[in-house]
Amino acid sequence: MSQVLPAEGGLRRVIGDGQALLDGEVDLTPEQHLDLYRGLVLLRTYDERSLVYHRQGRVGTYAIFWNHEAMQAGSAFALESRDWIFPSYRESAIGLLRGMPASTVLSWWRGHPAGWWNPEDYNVASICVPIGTHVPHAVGFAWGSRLKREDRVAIAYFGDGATSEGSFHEGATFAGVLKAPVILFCNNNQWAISTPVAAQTAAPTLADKAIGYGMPGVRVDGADVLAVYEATREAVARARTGEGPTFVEAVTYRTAPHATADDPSIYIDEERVEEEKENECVGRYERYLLRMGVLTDLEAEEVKQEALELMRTAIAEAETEAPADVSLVFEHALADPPASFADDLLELRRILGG
Amino acid sequence: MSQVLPAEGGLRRVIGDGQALLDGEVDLTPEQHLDLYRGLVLLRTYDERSLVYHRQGRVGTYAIFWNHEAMQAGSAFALESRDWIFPSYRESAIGLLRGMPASTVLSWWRGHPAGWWNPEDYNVASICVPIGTHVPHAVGFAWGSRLKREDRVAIAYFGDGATSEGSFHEGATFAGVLKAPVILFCNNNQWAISTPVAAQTAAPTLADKAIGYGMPGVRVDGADVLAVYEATREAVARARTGEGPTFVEAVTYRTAPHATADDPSIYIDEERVEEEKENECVGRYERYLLRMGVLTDLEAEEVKQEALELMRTAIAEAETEAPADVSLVFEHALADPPASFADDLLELRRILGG
Amino acid sequence: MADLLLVEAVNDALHVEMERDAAVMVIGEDVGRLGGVFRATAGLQDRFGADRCVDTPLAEAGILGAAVGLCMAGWRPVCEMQYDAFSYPSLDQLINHVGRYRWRTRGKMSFPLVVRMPYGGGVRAPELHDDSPETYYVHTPGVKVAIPSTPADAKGLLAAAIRDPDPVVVLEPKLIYRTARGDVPEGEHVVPLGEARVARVGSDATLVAYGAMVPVAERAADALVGEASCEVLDLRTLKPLDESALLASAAKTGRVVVVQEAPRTCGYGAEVAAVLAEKAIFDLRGPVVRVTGYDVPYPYWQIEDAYMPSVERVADAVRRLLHL
Amino acid sequence: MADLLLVEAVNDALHVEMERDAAVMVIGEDVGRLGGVFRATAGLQDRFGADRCVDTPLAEAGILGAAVGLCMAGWRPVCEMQYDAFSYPSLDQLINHVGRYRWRTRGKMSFPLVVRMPYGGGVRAPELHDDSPETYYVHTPGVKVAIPSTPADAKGLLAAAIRDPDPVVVLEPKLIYRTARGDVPEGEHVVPLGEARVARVGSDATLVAYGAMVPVAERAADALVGEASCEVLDLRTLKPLDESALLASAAKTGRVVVVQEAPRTCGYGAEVAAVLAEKAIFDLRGPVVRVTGYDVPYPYWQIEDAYMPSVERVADAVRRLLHL
Ligand SMILES: Cc1ncc(C[n+]2csc(CCOP(=O)(O)OP(=O)(O)O)c2C)c(N)n1
Ligand SMILES: Cc1ncc(C[n+]2csc(CCOP(=O)(O)OP(=O)(O)O)c2C)c(N)n1
Ligand SMILES: [Mg+2]
Ligand SMILES: [Mg+2]
Repeated sequence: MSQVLPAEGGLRRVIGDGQALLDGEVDLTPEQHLDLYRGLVLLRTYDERSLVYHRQGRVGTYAIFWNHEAMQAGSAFALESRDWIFPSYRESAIGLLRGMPASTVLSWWRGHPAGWWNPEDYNVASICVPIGTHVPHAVGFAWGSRLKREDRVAIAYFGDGATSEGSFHEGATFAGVLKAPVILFCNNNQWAISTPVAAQTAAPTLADKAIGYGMPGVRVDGADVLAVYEATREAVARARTGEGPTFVEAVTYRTAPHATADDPSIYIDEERVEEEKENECVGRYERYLLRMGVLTDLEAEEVKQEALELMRTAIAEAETEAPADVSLVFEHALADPPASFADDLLELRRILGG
Repeated sequence: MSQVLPAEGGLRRVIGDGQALLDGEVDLTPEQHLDLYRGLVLLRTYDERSLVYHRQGRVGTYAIFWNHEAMQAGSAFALESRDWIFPSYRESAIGLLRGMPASTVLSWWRGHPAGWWNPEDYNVASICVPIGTHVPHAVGFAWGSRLKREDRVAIAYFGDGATSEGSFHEGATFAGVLKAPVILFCNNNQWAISTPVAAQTAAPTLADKAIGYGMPGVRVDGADVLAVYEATREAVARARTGEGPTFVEAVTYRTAPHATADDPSIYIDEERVEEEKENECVGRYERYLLRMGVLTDLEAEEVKQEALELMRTAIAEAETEAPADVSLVFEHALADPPASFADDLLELRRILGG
Repeated sequence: MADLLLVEAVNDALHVEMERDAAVMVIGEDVGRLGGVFRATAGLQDRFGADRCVDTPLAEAGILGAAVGLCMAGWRPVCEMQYDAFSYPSLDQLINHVGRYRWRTRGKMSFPLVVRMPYGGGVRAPELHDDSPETYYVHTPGVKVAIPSTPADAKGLLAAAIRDPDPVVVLEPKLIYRTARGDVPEGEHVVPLGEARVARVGSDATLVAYGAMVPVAERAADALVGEASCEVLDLRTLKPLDESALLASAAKTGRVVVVQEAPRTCGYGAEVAAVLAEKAIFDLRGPVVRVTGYDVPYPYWQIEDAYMPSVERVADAVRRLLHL
Repeated sequence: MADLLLVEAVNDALHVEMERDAAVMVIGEDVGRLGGVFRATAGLQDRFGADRCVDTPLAEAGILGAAVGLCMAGWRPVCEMQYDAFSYPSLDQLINHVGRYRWRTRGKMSFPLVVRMPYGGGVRAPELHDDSPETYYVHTPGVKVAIPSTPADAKGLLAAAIRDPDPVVVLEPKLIYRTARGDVPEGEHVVPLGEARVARVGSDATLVAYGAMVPVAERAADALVGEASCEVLDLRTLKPLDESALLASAAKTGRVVVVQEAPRTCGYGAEVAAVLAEKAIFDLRGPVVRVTGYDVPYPYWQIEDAYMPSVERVADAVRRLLHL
């Protein structure tokens, strides 16, 4: 039996603070809890190592997702592996939860073709860079799957800023009308680069947008992995039973720069950042599991070491990828490329060779 | 003192049916009522004559607005002449309420350059053909006026279908955030060509979309010119006092084809059409005014004859416009056209002349 | 063989292809119950059901974006854009996703979608029902572009587009939807993408055209009989261009006039001229002349004929070329 | 004179023009508090207030659509699109409204807006931060397009764009934002639209380029010293094209190589080649060679240098031309 609690600002919450704020619970076995914890730690480790690698010049520009892990791992945990994930750049490493090698994601950020995967291998679509434009993809996929009587749900991840884009609106409109089995998962980290959510929309909350698409909107504490899991689980259940889409607004606060190139000191509230860091999502879940007796300090340490080891191997793998051949410039754009591509490549090789 | 009554489906209503359904009232003098009535009849006459002219081959494709007159005249009546109107093709003749010659609008539908006006002459923007794309224009105008401390409100007219477009969404989002003094006036005639509003959105009502933009949404009986007036008046008052935008959903039912080229018999509910025709907006207001003793049958007849006369003159004027010269192909695109345009024109004249 | 109008041939292609392949579906504004504002999709919903011929919300980026997802779910969506100028809200999806998604999957996933729309001017319509947007499509990597000028090609190119593993944009010349009439093979009929058609053989000059400009070029060739023998090359596919057909004709005649309705600058005629300037320069006996729409907003319809390339303008260009 | 980086020159132009004309305002994503992701608008909000340098919602069609309305209210909005490929959602507003609205008012109202954005590749960025979208803009009637290649021109062309009564799109080569450095006149500085710049005088071949390809052409010219004397023509404005400068140089050298980062088909190089094929055919001693990006999605950044026109490719094209 699950026990979801209301939190400040009407956000759903499960995890307490071990003191006055009581813990709720969700219907997960200890093994499932540990699985979820492992996912959370894996993402955290990916993110922290990536930042180090970036500083070392081993990966390029990188979009940090520190303290977004609970939103990603919690929601993905509510899916079956046959369900499809449509990530934005903020969820670049979400494929790790589906068995994608970390070296693949590292390669993406390294600008190496090994970073581009076949979505069908993991049921994870390509990383979407232009804001909000993958929302209609997820909706079309979910709709198309239902038309084929295939029991597959789709989830699209996007930020608070994305809700201003026309493509979000059109995708959500389609989802509502077509009753597509899709979850529109909004990571409301309250910033779109330097633009605060208050300058993004006058809507009281982002979840209030849901009614305009004829779907329920729920708000959840985005740093509470269990509350995220629980809200997504409900949404998935609705989707599977043909009740259509759900808009999930997971609220957190961006504690890191937008991406490695960004300097938030110009615009962000540093005190608030410090507060949020105190209460960051991995530690919060870890302390919960410790309180529940599901996890020991030793196990936690083991999980972290495993993840670190995985990242060490991954970066080594990514770095030993053979350099991409220039022929790749001409490959994969078309199933049946025109003859001119071969000519162009020949010419290019002649010139580069000479 | 106004008395606005709730109507079926929560629509605001003022005009009764002279029987069980009681009349409300709005704060207008008899002269104002007559003015409003004249506007209504003018639009009706424009529309009915246009259809005839179309059948006679004197105007081209034409978007009929029969039974939409109350929405247009009622809302425009709540504006000052300094306020700007941003019409869609459905409001092509709304400039008539601002003193625009009917021949201008007829010329537009005749594809003659005389149909293109200077918006500043009437504070009526150009007719917008691509759905929903003028919503950001109205918002930008309203915002820009406020920044210049000019007391000008803008109103954008669009249909139920338009609310699905990204440009509507982005415009509305801007309006909310910028607290632009704008009225987003939705003519919900329940059809976008052959697509019923139920296939357009899963939102319970279109007005429910308003909260997603942080603005109030009101629903009003679109065939009740006084209810439309009253709702718009309130919205205008909010706009003027800096409270920002309002979404007005005026509900009616399209009783005519989408445009002259359309055959709705394939898709529409003919019975419902007949019902709506019974209760069409001009007759409804006329009977109200007769009941109130503000109008006599004779006066009504006079108003109609005047409008007919105006249309007779207008079509004659439009038809005696000198044929457009081909030089107009090259004019007005740029303030400072490139030399090549003159060469192109010269060549064209040579060829056409020969 | 059936004697069909161009728009009927489009409708026929959709029927045949949907019958042949249960993965083909049609989506767009008013394509279902109404059968499209030009009736191009008439009968499909009755025949194949409302799940395979779908009236969508009024949202072009939504239509094309959903089509990307439909491809990922195994469908082959044929998207109708109601008119040329109303396809622009979908350009973002086209450029940033449709043309790149196969590449993004390193060739592992296909996006066999079609975008089809009535395009072009001359139809006495209100503003923005007249655009020739082919440049926006042709310039975009990862998508192919076809434009038929005859009923048989309208059927055959659309069928090829539907069967193609890659995204194809098919622009249908609405001006001749109901004036171009001709024999159309019954049942399955495919015109391979990338093959131009010599619409008329000639030796003095080549008129390169596509869509509604093909009949204009043909009539210009008629008008020039006695003065010049004109070859008319109907490109049929703009991307990939049938370069060998173009170069062969240019080599033969040495004089080329390209006709296009779209505004001149960076129009498709520029591409044709550039290919010739790069690969046929020593064959050319004179300039490559472009007869095009002008670099202005498409005009008021009472004077639209002055904007559209006319038989007279094309013939004049040929005469100028001959007398150089 | 001040010694500035190209992006600093942009910033300088905005300061000077906003100071000069109180109707100029800047709108876009992150342009205010942050000063833009490239710092091109840094300092403007502090100097001119949050009403004249506005952080908008994340919605490009909204930005450009609102700008149309702002013009109607008497403003001269300068819209920043954060990156090239993120400008595509605004193409609909650009094509259907920005380029047509003056015409629609029969020339009575002006739409003096500017769209500026960092564009182009070579910057080792994630996908879709590398596009060269000039064709989409150049082909659209009613808008002008400028692309600077030096700090002085970045300031002067932007100033001209802001003062122009018509809409102007200014594409700023982000690759050289912080590598192109040079003297920039202080205070008001205007480089008229429509005038090309001979970046280097030569006699054997003309290299036509713009934006970040100008330094590439210049380095190719350097590499060819002794083999060929190359003229480098920096177009600066793509629309309107400075045709007389182009034709004069082609007449002089008889050999033209056009360089463009964008995909080849219907790229701006095609327009240059078409103008030459039409108006300079008898001056040309050989083919017009296009050195361009390829007709593929912009590649993974580890191999992007193979996609971008390089000094070697440009030099090779000149050598081929000379030995024909
Ligand atoms: C269409 C588009 N416009 C602009 C950008 C540039 N950009 C990248 S991230 C970003 C902010 C996104 O904010 P939000 O949606 O809240 O997501 P978050 O980054 O906070 O996860 C912007 C403007 C883009 N990628 N795509
Ligand atoms: C962007 C765009 N897409 C498609 C069209 C074609 N079209 C013209 S009217 C119309 C239906 C509009 O319905 P609605 O918004 O309800 O307005 P109404 O016509 O009912 O007043 C459509 C699809 C268009 N004009 N613009
Ligand atoms: Mg955010
Ligand atoms: Mg409607």
